[in-house]
Amino acid sequence: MTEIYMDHAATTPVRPEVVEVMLPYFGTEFGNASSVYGWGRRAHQALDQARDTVAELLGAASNEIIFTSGGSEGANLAIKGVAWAYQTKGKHIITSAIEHHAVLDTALWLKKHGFEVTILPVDEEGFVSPAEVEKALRPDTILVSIMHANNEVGTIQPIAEIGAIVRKHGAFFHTDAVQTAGVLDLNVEELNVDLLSLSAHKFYGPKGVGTLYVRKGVRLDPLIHGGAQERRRRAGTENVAGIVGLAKAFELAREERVAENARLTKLRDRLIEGLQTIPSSKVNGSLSQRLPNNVNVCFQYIEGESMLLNLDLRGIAASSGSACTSGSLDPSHVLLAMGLTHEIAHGSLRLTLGRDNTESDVDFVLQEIPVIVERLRKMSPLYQG
Amino acid sequence: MTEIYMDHAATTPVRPEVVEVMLPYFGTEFGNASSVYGWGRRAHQALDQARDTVAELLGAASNEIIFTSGGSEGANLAIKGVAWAYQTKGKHIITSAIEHHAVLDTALWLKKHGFEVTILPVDEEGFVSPAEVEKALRPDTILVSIMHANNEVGTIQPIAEIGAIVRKHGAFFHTDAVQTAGVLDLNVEELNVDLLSLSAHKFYGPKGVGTLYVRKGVRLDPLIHGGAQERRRRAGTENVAGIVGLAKAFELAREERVAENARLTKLRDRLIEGLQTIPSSKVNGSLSQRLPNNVNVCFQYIEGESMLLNLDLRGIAASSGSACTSGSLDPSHVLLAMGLTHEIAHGSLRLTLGRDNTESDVDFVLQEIPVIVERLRKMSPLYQG
Amino acid sequence: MYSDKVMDHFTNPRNVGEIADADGIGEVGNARCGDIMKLWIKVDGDVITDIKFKTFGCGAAIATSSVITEMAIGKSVTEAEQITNQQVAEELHGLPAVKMHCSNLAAEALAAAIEDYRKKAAADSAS
Amino acid sequence: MYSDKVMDHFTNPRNVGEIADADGIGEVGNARCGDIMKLWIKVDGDVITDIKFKTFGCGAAIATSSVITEMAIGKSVTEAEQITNQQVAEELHGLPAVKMHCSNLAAEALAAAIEDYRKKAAADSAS
Ligand SMILES: Cc1ncc(COP(=O)(O)O)c(C=O)c1O
Ligand SMILES: Cc1ncc(COP(=O)(O)O)c(C=O)c1O
Repeated sequence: MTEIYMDHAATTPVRPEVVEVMLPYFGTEFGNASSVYGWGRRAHQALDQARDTVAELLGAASNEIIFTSGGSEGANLAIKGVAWAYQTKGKHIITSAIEHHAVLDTALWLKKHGFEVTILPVDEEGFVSPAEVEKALRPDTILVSIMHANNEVGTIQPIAEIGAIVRKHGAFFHTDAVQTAGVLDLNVEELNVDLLSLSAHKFYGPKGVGTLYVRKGVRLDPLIHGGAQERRRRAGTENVAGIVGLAKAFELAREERVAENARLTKLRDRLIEGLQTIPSSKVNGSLSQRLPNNVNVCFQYIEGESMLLNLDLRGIAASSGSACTSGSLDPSHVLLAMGLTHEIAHGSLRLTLGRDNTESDVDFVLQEIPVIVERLRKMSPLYQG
Repeated sequence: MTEIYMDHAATTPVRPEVVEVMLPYFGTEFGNASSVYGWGRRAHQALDQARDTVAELLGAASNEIIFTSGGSEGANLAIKGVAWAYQTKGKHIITSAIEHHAVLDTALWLKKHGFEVTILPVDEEGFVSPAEVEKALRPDTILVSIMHANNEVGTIQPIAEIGAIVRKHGAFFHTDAVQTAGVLDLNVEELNVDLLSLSAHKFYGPKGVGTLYVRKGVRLDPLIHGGAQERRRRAGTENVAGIVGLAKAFELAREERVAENARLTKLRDRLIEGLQTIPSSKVNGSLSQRLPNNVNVCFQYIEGESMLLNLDLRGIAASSGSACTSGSLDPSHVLLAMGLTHEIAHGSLRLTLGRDNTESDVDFVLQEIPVIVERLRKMSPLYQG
Repeated sequence: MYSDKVMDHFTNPRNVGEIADADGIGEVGNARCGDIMKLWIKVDGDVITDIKFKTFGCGAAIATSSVITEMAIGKSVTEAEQITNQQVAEELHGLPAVKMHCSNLAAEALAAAIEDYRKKAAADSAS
Repeated sequence: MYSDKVMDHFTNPRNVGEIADADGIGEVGNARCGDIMKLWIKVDGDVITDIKFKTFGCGAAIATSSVITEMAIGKSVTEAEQITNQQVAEELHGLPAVKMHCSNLAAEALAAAIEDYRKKAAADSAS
């Protein structure tokens, strides 16, 4: 059976070119980047170079780059770091209802610790309104965190516009760019952001490594205290192989971005068009401001996991809501925030395309899904077909 | 020039057998362990197996194992996690003056947040006294954190004895076992610990991955909030390759431990004996309760970094104090806590042996060091030789 | 994640459908939780002679519905009533922990169908 | 981490030693910080004709001591006095940021030696 992977928003394979640049740092160049001798200096140089690469790709300075263990740590460091560092200035934080749990749960934890959190609603396409952000801003607002593009429905937020408003009001602005890094152009100046987090495994780099951009002048309490690494903002022996891999993967993604996005957009639209022909189906998220690889559809009367299992039996890997929370039985908080009912939200399917997907993959998926939907609907007590 | 690496306490190369088991998880088996389809299930199985292996090696249950991004995160999660979860029960924490900064700085940060911290002194060999621990324990003590073996001087603490005392008083006990994992027998029952942290890159595994053991029943606030991974105690897409590598490296180290320790102890003692013949030198740390690979000596009248540079010029990689803090100019806080003067503490040299070191390496080092010491002393205004 | 037996019942669910002239109908769960089960039973004497189900829900929900139809058929209603969710899970060689509570409603659906049957039977004999 | 020029001066330090009949001696730093420099100068007319140093300290401390001896020799004391720590660092093609403050004491040591020379000279001419 051919296997078709259409869950690139969950994770991606590491590109062979990336593995190749990582390998020396497991073996001969294994030094601790903090050490003064040859092995240490060479590891340090590799870090410096990776840092320069990432900084340049973000339009940032090298000393504004912190390497982390991934997107979740990045969001936690950004939000808790600013919150603890500026708590005497204010204790109000603004975020949105469709954030990844790495942002939402962090904000809610801070709430337990005396911070005030405003969670902004979104419209039916998943957009946060810049005007709502402006209304929510208060003199004691220290941080606003709005994701760049949503991991479930692919809606791309007007980050630059929101950033300009936040700046005007003197708060800091973090964006979770885990889904856009390597896909969209990320320039921290143009985006008007003060903090930006990303994760290598979403763009064909290794798992367990990410980056937090922190604008010069923004203070952070470390999340991980200890050694003097990362200019004292993130302790721990640096994951040199992982960091070198992140930089390489980011570089490759950004080189190929424009052509690859055009290709993916075509496949995406073909998928969306095909799935829309299924009765009682609904495409979620914006059609115009959307990640080039994201398809999210609800099929009424059926439940997501049973659809995924059937797809898996046909060799198709997809997701229903966020992979991170698939241990939970709640339907996607993102779809609920967009106004879907529980019943319909339970029937969501996310297909996210990637480098390995072809037109014939799309056609195979378009052939299989209607059969599965039909089969499950026949079993469903809700369906009066 | 042959290069001799004698800084295995700072980091170690990843063993080829370990790299080999990691590689598939970059490539074909790249799935997100939270996903329901084949790739995801296979990644999840790999995690389960790694978790079982690590649990067994620690004498723990699999659901007591949390995978982290390394030793620093482990210590931060253990200490902040328990502190935040039990702050209503008490706000007193006990640790020692010779802990790694990942422990010390975490405790000091909590102090800024309303916790009380007692930092116990050590004797001239670097031992924490169990009686002092008992004296320091109060009804509101929630956590005691004492390292298993010190990373600079190699002194091994009486952890089991301290653990029994801590338990009697109803507090939790964390040990930083970063330097002992893979070297000593780590059985959480025998050690009487409730939390134990370790880091793969210290035992020939990859950088950027570690483990925190948390005894069943001990609650933790997560350090990294977000997805449901690691039973909601550590969010973030799991670093499957790294975790599989950690388990393999841990397994190999424990298999070879006894024979390798005997070999290293001989080399270590040969080194210590040879270095003691240099006038005005002093071996730091305990001679009886000592890591089998650790040598730490102070040479009076000279400064550590200039010694390291000279050793590096002769192809020998060593350290002076902790590699993590070599960005700092302060002498080792460990040696100062053991009663050494600033002047003497500045002249410390740490040589830590490993799998790749041979007797002829030791002999070469013993031939070079006296020459370097002599040379630097001749330049020193403190030396009246 | 699921046992082979769960996957077997999920892939080839037994007794899917409705019974037009059912003697008892049970429905449990709600769409909010993501699981709804509906069971139809036909009773002859005291014995369940036919049983059908429809389920909106995850793999575990479908498999538990399917397997309980096999477990109940041929049993007296009193015996069938005593089937527990735990037994259903065991019959499927176990379920993932996260699925034990929410998606394992089949025994309750069957109990509801039997209760419905009893009510109807009482009403019939009363009339 | 260190420039080639630092490493050159560290590996082959110029003018190590003491001057028995020095005209001025300067000592700065302390062992607590990990850096002590001692400089001896010989002055003829107003010109530094010989200079020697001894240093307890890191690579940067040794290299800065060494290079300042080369910079000072042949200069008048007034000129030599004007050498700054910044110039010493530049002469070495830069120093790591962390080393700029603590280990770059050579200019101060030289200034101290010149001050000592001036004091002695004043005492001599007064006597
Ligand atoms: C005793 C001890 N604890 C903690 C750490 C921190 O481990 P890591 O660098 O993997 O975060 C180290 C090593 O750096 C160590 O030696
Ligand atoms: C939008 C978003 N933010 C954060 C994360 C967390 O990233 P990681 O799993 O690398 O910690 C993810 C993916 O899981 C994501 O999609």
